[in-house]
Amino acid sequence: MAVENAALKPTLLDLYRTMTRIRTFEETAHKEFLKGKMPGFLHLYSGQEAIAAGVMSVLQPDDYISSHHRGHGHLIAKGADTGRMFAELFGRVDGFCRGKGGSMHIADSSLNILGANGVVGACVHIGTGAAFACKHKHRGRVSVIFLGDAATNRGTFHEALNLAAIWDLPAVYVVENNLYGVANCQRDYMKVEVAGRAAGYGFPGVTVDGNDVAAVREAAGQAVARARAGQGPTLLDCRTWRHWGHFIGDAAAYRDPEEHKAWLKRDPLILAADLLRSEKWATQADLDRIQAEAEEEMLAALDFGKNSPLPGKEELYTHVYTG
Amino acid sequence: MAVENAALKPTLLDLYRTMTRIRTFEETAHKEFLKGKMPGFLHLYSGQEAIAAGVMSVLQPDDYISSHHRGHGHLIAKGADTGRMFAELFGRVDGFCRGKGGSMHIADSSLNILGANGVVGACVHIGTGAAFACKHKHRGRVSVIFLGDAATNRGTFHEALNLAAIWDLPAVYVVENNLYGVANCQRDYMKVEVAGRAAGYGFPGVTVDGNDVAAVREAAGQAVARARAGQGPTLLDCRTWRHWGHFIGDAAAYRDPEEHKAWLKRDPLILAADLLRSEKWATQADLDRIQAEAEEEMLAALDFGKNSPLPGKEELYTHVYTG
Amino acid sequence: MANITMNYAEAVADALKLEMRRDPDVYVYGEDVGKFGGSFGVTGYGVFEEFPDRVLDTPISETAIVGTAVGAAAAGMRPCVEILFMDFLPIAMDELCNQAAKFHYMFGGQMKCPMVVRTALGAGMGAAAHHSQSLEAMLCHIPGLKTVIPATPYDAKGLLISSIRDDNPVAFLEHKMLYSLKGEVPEGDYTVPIGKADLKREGTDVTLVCYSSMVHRCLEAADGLEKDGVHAEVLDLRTLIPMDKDAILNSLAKTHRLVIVHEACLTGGFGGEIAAIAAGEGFDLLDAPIVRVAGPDTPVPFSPALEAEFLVNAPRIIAAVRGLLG
Amino acid sequence: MANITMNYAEAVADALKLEMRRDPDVYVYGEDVGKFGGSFGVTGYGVFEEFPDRVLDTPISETAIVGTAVGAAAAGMRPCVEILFMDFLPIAMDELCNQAAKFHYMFGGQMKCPMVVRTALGAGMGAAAHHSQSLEAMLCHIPGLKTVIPATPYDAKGLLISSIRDDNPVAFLEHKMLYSLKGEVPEGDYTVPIGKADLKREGTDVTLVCYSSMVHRCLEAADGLEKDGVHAEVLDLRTLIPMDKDAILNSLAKTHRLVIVHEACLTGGFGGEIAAIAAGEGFDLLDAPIVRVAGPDTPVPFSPALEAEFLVNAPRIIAAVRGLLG
Ligand SMILES: Cc1ncc(C[n+]2csc(CCOP(=O)(O)OP(=O)(O)O)c2C)c(N)n1
Ligand SMILES: Cc1ncc(C[n+]2csc(CCOP(=O)(O)OP(=O)(O)O)c2C)c(N)n1
Ligand SMILES: [Mg+2]
Ligand SMILES: [Mg+2]
Repeated sequence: MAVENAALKPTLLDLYRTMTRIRTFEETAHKEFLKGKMPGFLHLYSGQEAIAAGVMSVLQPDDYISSHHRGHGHLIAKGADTGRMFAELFGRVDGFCRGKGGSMHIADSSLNILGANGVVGACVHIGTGAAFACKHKHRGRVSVIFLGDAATNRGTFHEALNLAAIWDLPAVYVVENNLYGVANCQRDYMKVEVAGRAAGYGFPGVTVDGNDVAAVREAAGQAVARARAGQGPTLLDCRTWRHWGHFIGDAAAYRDPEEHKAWLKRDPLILAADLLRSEKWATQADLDRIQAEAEEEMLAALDFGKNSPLPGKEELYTHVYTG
Repeated sequence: MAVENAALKPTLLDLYRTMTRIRTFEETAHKEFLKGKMPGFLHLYSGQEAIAAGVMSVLQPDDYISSHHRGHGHLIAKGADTGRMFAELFGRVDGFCRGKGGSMHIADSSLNILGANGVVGACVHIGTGAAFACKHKHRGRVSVIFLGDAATNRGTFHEALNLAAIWDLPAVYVVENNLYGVANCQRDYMKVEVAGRAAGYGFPGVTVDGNDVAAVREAAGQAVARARAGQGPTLLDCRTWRHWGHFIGDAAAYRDPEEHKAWLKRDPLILAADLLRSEKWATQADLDRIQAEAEEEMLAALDFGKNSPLPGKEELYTHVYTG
Repeated sequence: MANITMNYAEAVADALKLEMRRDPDVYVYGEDVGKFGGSFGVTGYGVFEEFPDRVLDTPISETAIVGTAVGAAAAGMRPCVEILFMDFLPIAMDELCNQAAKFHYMFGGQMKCPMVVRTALGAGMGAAAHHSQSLEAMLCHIPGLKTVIPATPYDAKGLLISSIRDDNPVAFLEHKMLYSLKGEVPEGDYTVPIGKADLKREGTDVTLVCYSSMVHRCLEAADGLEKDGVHAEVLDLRTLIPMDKDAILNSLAKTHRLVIVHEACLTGGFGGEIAAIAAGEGFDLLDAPIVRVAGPDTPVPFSPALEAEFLVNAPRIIAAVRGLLG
Repeated sequence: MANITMNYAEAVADALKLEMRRDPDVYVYGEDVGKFGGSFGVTGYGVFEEFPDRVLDTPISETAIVGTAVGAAAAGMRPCVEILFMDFLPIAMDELCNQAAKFHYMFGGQMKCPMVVRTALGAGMGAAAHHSQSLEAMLCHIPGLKTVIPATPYDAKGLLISSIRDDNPVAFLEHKMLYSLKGEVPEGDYTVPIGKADLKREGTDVTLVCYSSMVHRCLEAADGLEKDGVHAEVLDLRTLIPMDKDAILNSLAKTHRLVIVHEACLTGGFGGEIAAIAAGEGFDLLDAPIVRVAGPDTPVPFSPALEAEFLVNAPRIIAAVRGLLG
């Protein structure tokens, strides 16, 4: 992990804290899910934390993000309240979506998060539309779109990136390239590298070590700066690995155990912790405290979420239309 | 126009004949349309003849083609009867589709033509599906997909080309790049050259002078050979120009008159005729005879088409389902 | 407010211009809507001319047109986008039905999608299977979406202004054979409320429930029936979702006979919904079977001979009413 | 032929295997249908194992899955493709409705599209707005397409065999909550005809017309009603297009009362079509208003508390019947 920037020191500790909070949130959710307490599907973000943390660290609060089915990390990194997140995962009324959305539709619009989404590839249009709004209404803001590697095979990807290119929209496409789309490896579903796809639209595609939070921050910083300067979109191909199966319940038997082990050694939290310690920017005690704080936060958050009331039946009928 | 191949001599005359027949068909249709005798919309192929003629000259009769809204040339080049074509354009019962399809859905399935299509970009999937059939059922056959430059912005293009790539399908994508999609120039709707888009899928994209029938034949021959050999798809970006507006009735005021004039000088028929004469492969009298024969054919074809009966009312209800 | 005679396309354009003047967040985009003026000429009535920076041409990317409108709307704009032919709306069905229509609900009221998708439906131009469909029924099954379908220049302008101001996604369906229809339209600002049917003609013997171009066919039929002494009431729904159920039931309370008319194919058409309301809540009002006069269950054929047979016309409506009255 | 007890997913797999053995042109493709065995496990019941070269994984490319099936079918194959969740079928709506459904017609009978699109519909898994819809009504408005929707393992197998052999495109709709439902299924080859409803229970007082998972809710309701001395007839349509109109009218001739039950949202649902037929051709058979028991006009909510309220259950059906019988 090459760190050019001494200014990274305080930032890296913050990023480590964000990543730890995401990881702890996911582990807490995982346990609850396995206890049978959570309805629906959970797609855990564990392993990909450096991407959410690194990208969000270069955004302003009013920048937009759009997310996908594996979206918990994005919310936490952008500052969403974890208690309300748990409430949403449990389908409770204090959830961001009053329990109507669940994990796959989690969103905090007060932070300009345009939502997780159950349709793979839908976020690409949504975030590109937000970039359109940034260009024409909210000058200076940018729109960051998170998507999976497999989502780049959808037609929406093609149409949105082309439109963003010709309109020079302030959009950054962050592909969280965990090499798999459910059970199929990237090489089974595309013959090129994800970064190479940007060439078809005429803007830069950059390959990034997605487990190196500093590298993500660096690449995202450049892409966001380009977008803010009106120079148009960038595609970031962030290589990473999900620690678990596609969703809880999938044992991920289709992956090579050796490859899995190798990736676990490159756990973004381990890499960041190593650097923090080796640069003496943090002691193990500092890191332990961050971990402990995160655990404490998530316990309280879980408690809040679990104990939030279920929505009343009348909630079924509200919010179909506005007003 | 560089001609390496002396064997081109007889072929070029054939290609010239095909192109002349297409041009004459379109001119005949144009006149009839302006007389108010033809219903619906007509998208004339005039100016693009070298593409249909060149590509089809390297196909076997049982190879598949899929076409689009500007599809008359493809039918003629693959050998469809022009009388039945006119009948279709007039909505008559002897038309290939019994008058139910018209210009935008013209097809002769006995020649493995999977039809013109009213939905831009639909042919890309249809032809890719035919390539799937070639791979798994009709070994040795190939599937050629004709599409416009603007159609490459549709999501279907992306999904189909990716699938063809990973499955190594015997598909050849022939983009008839007339630089416009209705009223917008290519540079307004994409920042790259069409040929460059193949890179996003991992197979070759080749730029071709689409008004040079020998060049088209050469490039198509290589692409088809690749496909037949099981080496996967190729994208041909054939630069050309439509002589008329998008459809009859569009004055094409959005195009630069100077550019238009320059392209008219590069009329594919003129280029081929020049070569035939300069190489002394044909005399002007030969060419005149070809023209006269084509005119005679089209007059008879028009006559047949016009005088074919309208379908009976009961035809409205047939062919919704098979059997 | 003075009235001006203008055609349906101009009325649509008039609404666009008024709303774009009033609200800087309204943007128009779609294929060839810019300098070319739109394939049906709508934005050519001065919309692009007045707002060259807010009327934008797009590539042939229907999913992007509708999908980015969702994002732009959620981020505070009010896009009014165009899909040339309604036949191509299925391409963007995910964006319209899974995203736009569900945004407000699935995020628990946090977000809204004030956007309009204008599109042209209907047969009659010899444009065949891919340029002639009436697919409104597909949209009417999607909660969260409103479906507006005006039959006159007056309604087109007033309803489009309402649609643009609405905080929900609206599918605004223009019949391509109506674009040249002229009518009296008030100058300047006025709205026609979404969700209110309009009694285009009063009658006592039978209710013809209809919308879009069929309103005119029903009015012709009502004229014809009048000669036989049959007084047909013509109820133009104007918006399908929300549907003005009360207007239907009130009319049935008068006439006790229902004929539903739409150009779309019979089976699975919106006529079924109207029939179900009448045969449910309105059952006791009915003195006779409900009749649907609709397009046949076929794709739209090219040949003018067949297309004419496909289209519902006044004689068919008259025949259906006569059959009903016995 | 001996019967075997198997679940609905196995029955689907059984049909796939039998047809793939019989006909080398049958190929299966979709997302993760290969080694992974399909997200609902269908191809995992030995289909991939037996035909590893004919059960193919695709990228996330719904338009390509359906669109290439059209081309492959037109070129002589018999693809049976899978779209994981019915909610994603709108992505491929152009390919299914404008291409597959219209190929035979718009080319004047020259081509045919023998293809099946299998997909999973319905709520009940806490999967929220994008993984729970019942969108069958959208398909039933498209002439040229057949829509098949089995409720039992027996019907699933027999109908899928018929669907694969059919020369027309068929949308084959499997309810995700039925996959684990067990039933008796004959070993080997048999067909259930497309277009024939099945009287799942005879009765005299009211007809419950239903399909898919609602068949089971109606049977439960019929059991409950029986205790009150009400004999409900349960008619499982099994295929929506073509619809077995005669079966509905025959039943109404017996019971004179109609309750239509579907899980899909009420408005614009297929219930409207059934109601229109009953209130049209069957008007004189009816002694009471037609009642629809259906999902509310809302997206499917995530929270189990709300999803339970969304879903039609036996008590709601019973209450509707009681209301009707007065
Ligand atoms: C349009 C669509 N098709 C299929 C699915 C089912 N599905 C959910 S996630 C997923 C794989 C996504 O892979 P990728 O984009 O790489 O994201 P990852 O899960 O690896 O984070 C699939 C196929 C879906 N939700 N939406
Ligand atoms: C999906 C779809 N969108 C829009 C249209 C309307 N339309 C017909 S042809 C055309 C332009 C096509 O341009 P291109 O693909 O370059 O082919 P060309 O007409 O130049 O031959 C458009 C926009 C359509 N038929 N289908
Ligand atoms: Mg992935
Ligand atoms: Mg073009």
